Amino acid sequence: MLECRNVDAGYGKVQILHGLDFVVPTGGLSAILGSNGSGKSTAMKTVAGLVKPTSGEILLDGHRIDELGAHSMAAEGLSLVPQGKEVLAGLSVEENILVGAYHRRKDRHGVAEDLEMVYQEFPRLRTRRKAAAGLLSGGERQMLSLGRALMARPRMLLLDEPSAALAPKVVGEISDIIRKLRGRGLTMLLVEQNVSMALELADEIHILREGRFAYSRKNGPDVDIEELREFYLGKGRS
Amino acid sequence: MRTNLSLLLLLAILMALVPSVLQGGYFVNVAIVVCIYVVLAASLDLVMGWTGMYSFAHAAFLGVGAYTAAILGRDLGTSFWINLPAGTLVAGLFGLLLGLPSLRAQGHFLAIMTIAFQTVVYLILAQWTDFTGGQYGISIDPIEGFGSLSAYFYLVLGVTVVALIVIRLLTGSRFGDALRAVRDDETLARTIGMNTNAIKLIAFAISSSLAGAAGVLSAYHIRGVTPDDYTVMTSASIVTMVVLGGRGRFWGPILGAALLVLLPELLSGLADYKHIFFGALLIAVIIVAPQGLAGTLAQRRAK
Amino acid sequence: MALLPQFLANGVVIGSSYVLVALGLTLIFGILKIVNFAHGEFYVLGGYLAVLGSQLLGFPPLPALVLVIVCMAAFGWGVERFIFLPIGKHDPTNVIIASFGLSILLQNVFLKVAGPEPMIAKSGLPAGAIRLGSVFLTSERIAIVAAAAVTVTVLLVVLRFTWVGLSLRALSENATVARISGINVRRVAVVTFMIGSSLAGLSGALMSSVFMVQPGGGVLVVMKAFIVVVMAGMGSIEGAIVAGLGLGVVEALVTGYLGSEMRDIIGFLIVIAVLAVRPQGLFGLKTERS
Amino acid sequence: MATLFETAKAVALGLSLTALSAPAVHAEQLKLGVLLPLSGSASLAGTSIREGIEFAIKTANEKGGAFGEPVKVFIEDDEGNPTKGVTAVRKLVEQDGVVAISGTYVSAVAAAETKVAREYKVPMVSAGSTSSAVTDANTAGDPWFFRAFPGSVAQGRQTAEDTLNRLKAKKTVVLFENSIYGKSLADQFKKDYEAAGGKILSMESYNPGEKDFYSTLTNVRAQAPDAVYIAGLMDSGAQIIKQSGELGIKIQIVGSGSMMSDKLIELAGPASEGFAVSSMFEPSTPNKHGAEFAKAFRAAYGKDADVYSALGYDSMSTLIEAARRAGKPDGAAIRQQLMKLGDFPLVQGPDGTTAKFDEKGGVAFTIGLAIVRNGKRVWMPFD
Repeated sequence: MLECRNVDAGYGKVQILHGLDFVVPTGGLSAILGSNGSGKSTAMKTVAGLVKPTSGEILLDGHRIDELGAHSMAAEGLSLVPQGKEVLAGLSVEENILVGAYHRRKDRHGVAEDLEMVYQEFPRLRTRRKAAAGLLSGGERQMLSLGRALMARPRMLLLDEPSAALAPKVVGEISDIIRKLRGRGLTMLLVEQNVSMALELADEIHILREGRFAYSRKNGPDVDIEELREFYLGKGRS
Repeated sequence: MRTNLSLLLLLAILMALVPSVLQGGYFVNVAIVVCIYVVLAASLDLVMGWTGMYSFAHAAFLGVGAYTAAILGRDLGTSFWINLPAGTLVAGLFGLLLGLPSLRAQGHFLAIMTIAFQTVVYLILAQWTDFTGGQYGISIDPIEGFGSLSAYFYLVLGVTVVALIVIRLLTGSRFGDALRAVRDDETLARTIGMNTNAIKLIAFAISSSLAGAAGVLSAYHIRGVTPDDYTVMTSASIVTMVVLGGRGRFWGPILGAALLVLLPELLSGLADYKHIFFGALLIAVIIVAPQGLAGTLAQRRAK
Repeated sequence: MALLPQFLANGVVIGSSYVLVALGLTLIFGILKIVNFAHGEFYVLGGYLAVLGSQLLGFPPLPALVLVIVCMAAFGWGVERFIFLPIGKHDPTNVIIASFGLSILLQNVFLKVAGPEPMIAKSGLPAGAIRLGSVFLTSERIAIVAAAAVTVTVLLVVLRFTWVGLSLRALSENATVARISGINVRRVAVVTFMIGSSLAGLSGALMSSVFMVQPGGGVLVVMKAFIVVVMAGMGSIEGAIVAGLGLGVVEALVTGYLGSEMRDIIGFLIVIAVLAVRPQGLFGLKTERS
Repeated sequence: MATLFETAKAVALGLSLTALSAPAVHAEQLKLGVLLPLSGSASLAGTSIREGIEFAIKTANEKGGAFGEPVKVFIEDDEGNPTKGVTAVRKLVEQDGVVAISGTYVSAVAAAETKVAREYKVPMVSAGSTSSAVTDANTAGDPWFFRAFPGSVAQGRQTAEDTLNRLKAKKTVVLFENSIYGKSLADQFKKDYEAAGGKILSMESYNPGEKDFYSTLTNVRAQAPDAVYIAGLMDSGAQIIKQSGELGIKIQIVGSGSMMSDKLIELAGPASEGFAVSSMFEPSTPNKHGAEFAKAFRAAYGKDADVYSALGYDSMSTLIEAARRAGKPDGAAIRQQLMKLGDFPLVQGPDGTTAKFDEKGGVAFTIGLAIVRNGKRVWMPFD
């Protein structure tokens, strides 16, 4: 479904990503692991259209999306779920959810239906729908971001460190939700620092180091966790 | 750093030749105004460029310095040599006063507070007639021994060079590092144990005291003070000089001040259209050289 | 105390004019983070367009206002496209300096084209004093209060209950979230600027029949509008209403009871005091910054 | 935008001036400087004064200029700012080689400029600055700054007497612009009005550019004076008159010298009825020389001359006349002749007014009273 072909990207003159190359098949869940500064959040921004690749191509279902710009991605069926702190703090919870449906605002009926669906999925958001999003807890904000992304009726979700700065119990809840959404056929790309979460959810695991994939392998019982940790920490061979 | 200072001295020597090479008071007069604005812009840059705080109140300190000199001269009959340090000191104290809100407000909010401060100072100068002379202002006698324009120019040039050396030494020292630390990440600066409040206050105090010195110089230049020289428009022009020249760089504000004083003189041939042209030029330079002229030049050289 | 009702009425009228002028400024300020120093000249341009429409072309009041709004929207588009877009996000002070340049440019273009003498627009409203008890007003002054109320209501409804409003507010909160939600930030910026300059022009047009239009008339206006916007909290419409009316009433009372010398001093001292206590403004949300 | 046309005309006039003075660079050519605020808030006055000055040059050059050459003029915009003004004086004298200056309008700026001009031995003739403080700073018998019309002392005194005696107002409220111009007139008015037995109920200042006077006027109404005296510029004056009408204040309003114009009547509307100004010039002046000027000005510019154009005209013509009499382009010589110009007629003042400068550089003549009647300016003759 999503294909990155030899993508370079960076900010200004600083190149961060070097020849990123991977595929996420329809219905699949790929994880990109990496420590701070490895370039994983740049990778996510590049796929989401927030950063323009300097070379290479990004394709969704076979056609190029790397020149569209971030605001067109929702209409393409690609929704980014940013880290929990990225909410519209001064707007109400409901407005935060609704804004996700911006590109299909003419479909009044469908939007109302989806809003109800999100509230059923996340009952806690319903109870706080009038509150300013800035007042929510970290877990609630993460759910809010997920809810907003779902309002776009995406075919694919880009999850940017959903476990960041959350308590272990909340991380478990988020994992459950991700699993459930996957069950409905959503394709996903997950960027994480949390290795065990990635191992638990992903079909395929990539480890990013200094802007290059140092490790790419199918996830399964035969993955050597020790080896993986070594790559993650930068000791392994590439 | 050494090249900067030797370049400065070279420039000062070149400037010192102005009266003898370019015969006539007009050029000397323009050179004096350039010097005064160089001190103003360079001192504002301590706060704006180095510490990252907006201030639209620099002309208020210019005024405080000028009025201190004028009032002391009128009431106590003190000479320039007492009035210059006094004006510097009093302006510095006012700077501490304005520094206080900067401990809380930031960005646009600080900018508005400084505009408010500037306006209050202006209104006091204009309306406290018994003390400031109100709209009539106060007249000032020439300095003994510096009655001629070129003699006064050498005095102004001397003060300017001293002020610039002070600024250069400060920004090149550990204090300069502290200013930059506050600008780049105040929270971080605080976590590593810097007293950011004290740093900001000192920056404001030094910056405004230098503006006060410039005020004394300008008062003796015009031979008097009237409130309309110290409005928010003057402040905005000084900010423009700093931004146009390039913030946080030694040569930036100097370049900006020289350019903005000289430009209207060069443009006077355009007569009625000079302000329209000036406004358009300002916009164009900001678009073409967003980091200021000095910043853009440095970048070109780095390429 | 017998004069109090008149002072209050004066304060409400002037305060409403502050609110009107501040609306456009606070939108552009709050959503695009652009400090438009030339807002006062936009206001003056609106006044001149009203004179053009009502005097020279002989339009009735409403078509003249439509002319002002259309022209100002187009003007705002041009300014955004050719000045603020090229400057981009480099630095807020650059934006201030550029708009300062624009302000000088416009003032002197006005001086050149329209001349230094003041002009006055025809409102088409009945002239002469209206007496309400001990309070004297004119229909034009009452129209300012009404226009401010209508404009504020329309603006609040648009912002709260429409998709355009949601997109504007989303952008003012977080550009990244707005973009990934499918909002075209470029288009919103243009729309915001067009609305903001129309509002400036509209207030200038309305005020041009009560006060006069002069090339330098925008300087004091923009100062007052900035005070209102900052006291209110960036982008807060509700705050602008409170701060604008509050400033107008305080000024009227100070002028009435202490004399007009004290008015501006006290106005600015209040600004300093408010910001010293609440640096984010009266209605500004103190949100965390990452 | 009628002014577009006027601007075009002024430009055309300016061009013809330049064309006339094309055969430039001659040692004996008379070069004069003009300093005026042509941008900024004082440009309203500056632009009008410039028209009078340019008309004086045109008239002089049509009559052969000076020393057999057309008079050449250099105009600098001092923006109403002392720092700019001081630089501009040096530029005029050194770069352009002017030997005398007509300027400037803002009194504080004129004071700063004349200090410098004097060092160059360049005399200045006020182009509208009213404050007597500037001429008072002259050494008696040795003036370098001249004013071809009565300063704030005489203007304030005349207005005080007229308000009390001719307009029969015993109690007056004073509103003045917070500038040297407004304050010097207001202070003088108070002094003479009280000395003559009138009562000042209150003095209140306003900032230049102020637009809303409702609260101030509400207080004025409560004090129930016989008259309000406004010392300020035309734009604020028009606002005050208009708003007084809206507040139902029906009392005599008296303005300062520069306020009377058709524009004011247009801006203030019906409320301007009865508005009075102690004026030094009106197009309907009984001064024969002045009436000729008014007629010629109207023919050239297509509009009536006002106080500003009249004083600009007088300022420049006295300078040119003094230079002609001096016989050479020399500042000190021109100044000597200025001091002996007692027979040279002025367009301002009553018939027979001449440029008889006193030892402080001022001129004294009786100031008349102009009143708005039926929407027209009516001239109450000098008495």
